[in-house]
Amino acid sequence: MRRELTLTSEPIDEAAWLAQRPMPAGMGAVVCFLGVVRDTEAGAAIRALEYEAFRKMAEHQFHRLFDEMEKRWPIASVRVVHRLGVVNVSEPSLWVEIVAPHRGEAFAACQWLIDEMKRVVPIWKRPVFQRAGARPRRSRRSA
Amino acid sequence: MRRELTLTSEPIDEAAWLAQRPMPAGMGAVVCFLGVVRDTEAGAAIRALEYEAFRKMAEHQFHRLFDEMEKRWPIASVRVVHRLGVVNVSEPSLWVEIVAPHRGEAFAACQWLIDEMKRVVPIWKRPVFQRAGARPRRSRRSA
Amino acid sequence: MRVSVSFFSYFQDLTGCAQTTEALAEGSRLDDLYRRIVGRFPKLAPLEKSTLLAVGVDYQPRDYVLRDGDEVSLFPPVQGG
Amino acid sequence: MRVSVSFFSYFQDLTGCAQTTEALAEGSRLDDLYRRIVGRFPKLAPLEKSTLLAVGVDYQPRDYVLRDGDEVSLFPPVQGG
Repeated sequence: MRRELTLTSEPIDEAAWLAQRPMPAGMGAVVCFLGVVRDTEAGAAIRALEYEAFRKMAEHQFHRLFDEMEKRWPIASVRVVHRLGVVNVSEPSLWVEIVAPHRGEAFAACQWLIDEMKRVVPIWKRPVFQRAGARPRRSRRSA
Repeated sequence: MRRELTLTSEPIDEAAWLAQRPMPAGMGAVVCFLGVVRDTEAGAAIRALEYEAFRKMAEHQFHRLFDEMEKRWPIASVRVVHRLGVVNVSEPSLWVEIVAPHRGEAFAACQWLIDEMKRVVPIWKRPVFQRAGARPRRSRRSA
Repeated sequence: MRVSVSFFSYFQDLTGCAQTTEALAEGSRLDDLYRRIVGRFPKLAPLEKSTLLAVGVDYQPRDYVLRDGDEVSLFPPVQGG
Repeated sequence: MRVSVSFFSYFQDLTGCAQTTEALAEGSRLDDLYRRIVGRFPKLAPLEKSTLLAVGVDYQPRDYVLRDGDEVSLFPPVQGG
């Protein structure tokens, strides 16, 4: 299984990732997920989310999940991009792509990975509000 | 719910579709599925699949499914592209995209739509084998 | 009354045609038409259980009452995607 | 022995620091360290049930036996995606 993990403060360029997709012969299904910053958080209007990671552990935990995926499903490729730092409303914060022989395993693996990520990968977010003066705090340990 | 259905004999240009994605405020999840022609069909090596549709009914059935999706989930946009005619191995034959507030409904709707499509939308495929002389038969009623 | 009957996918190979017409008595049901078609194209008979029947652009049950000019379609299980 | 302790996300706000160190008796467990930390930073106490504890890059249970130089991290539930 090919695996590629990118934790980045740069915008996610979906088209660029798509152009580099590994697509081995015999693969019949690609499932992509894009998580986009919504304009409200717990009912309040926000301007952005600021993501912070414990990067070394986040990378390790993602690779543990990839190991587990590889055992569970016949996946050819998994690629994950997660934004860190400030991500504005309507921008993607997460991009996940699974390439597999059939759609059943591609959907199952993609959903499983996102669910598990939200359980174990040490990344946190805090809302950046629209009010003047409520500038994002500079994270002491971000990216 | 925005809906866009394209039955086409042209290659699916994922990047072009992606560039035109409708992304209303408040939407947090995009799920894309790409169905790709595999290099074997029932164990035999193939060169391509030839897709045939009863186009008028296929369009109607897709829109019935879109109606049902709209009742079941708070989806902002569904876009479907299905190839007709000859689709070579490793080329996509189907592209589906769902835009929704949360990932749960986006994944559920995307999988439901594909499952239902394979049950009711009148599109058929036949393998195009690699042997010389086994050229695809010209469908009498293909799109 | 007359109805048209279209075949799709390998049903065209089995019948040797894409479309035909049938004359039926008023009040005939879709199943009456199906029996007539299977009589004309016996190769369809073994596929009865998996055969899909539509009138216009909608699937219809076997007891659907046909009307003059209905466009009926017969085809094998669909395989899109 | 000495271990380092890092805080992430709003645990940094509650403790007022990103990192500290603790001196512990040999054979101390992760829970012993946690009690010591909560003693120093009482604002963490109400969050005990949701607090996640890692040593190095792996989660560990409360009875994990610490070693000199271990890098311990405390943080609230993760929220990626």
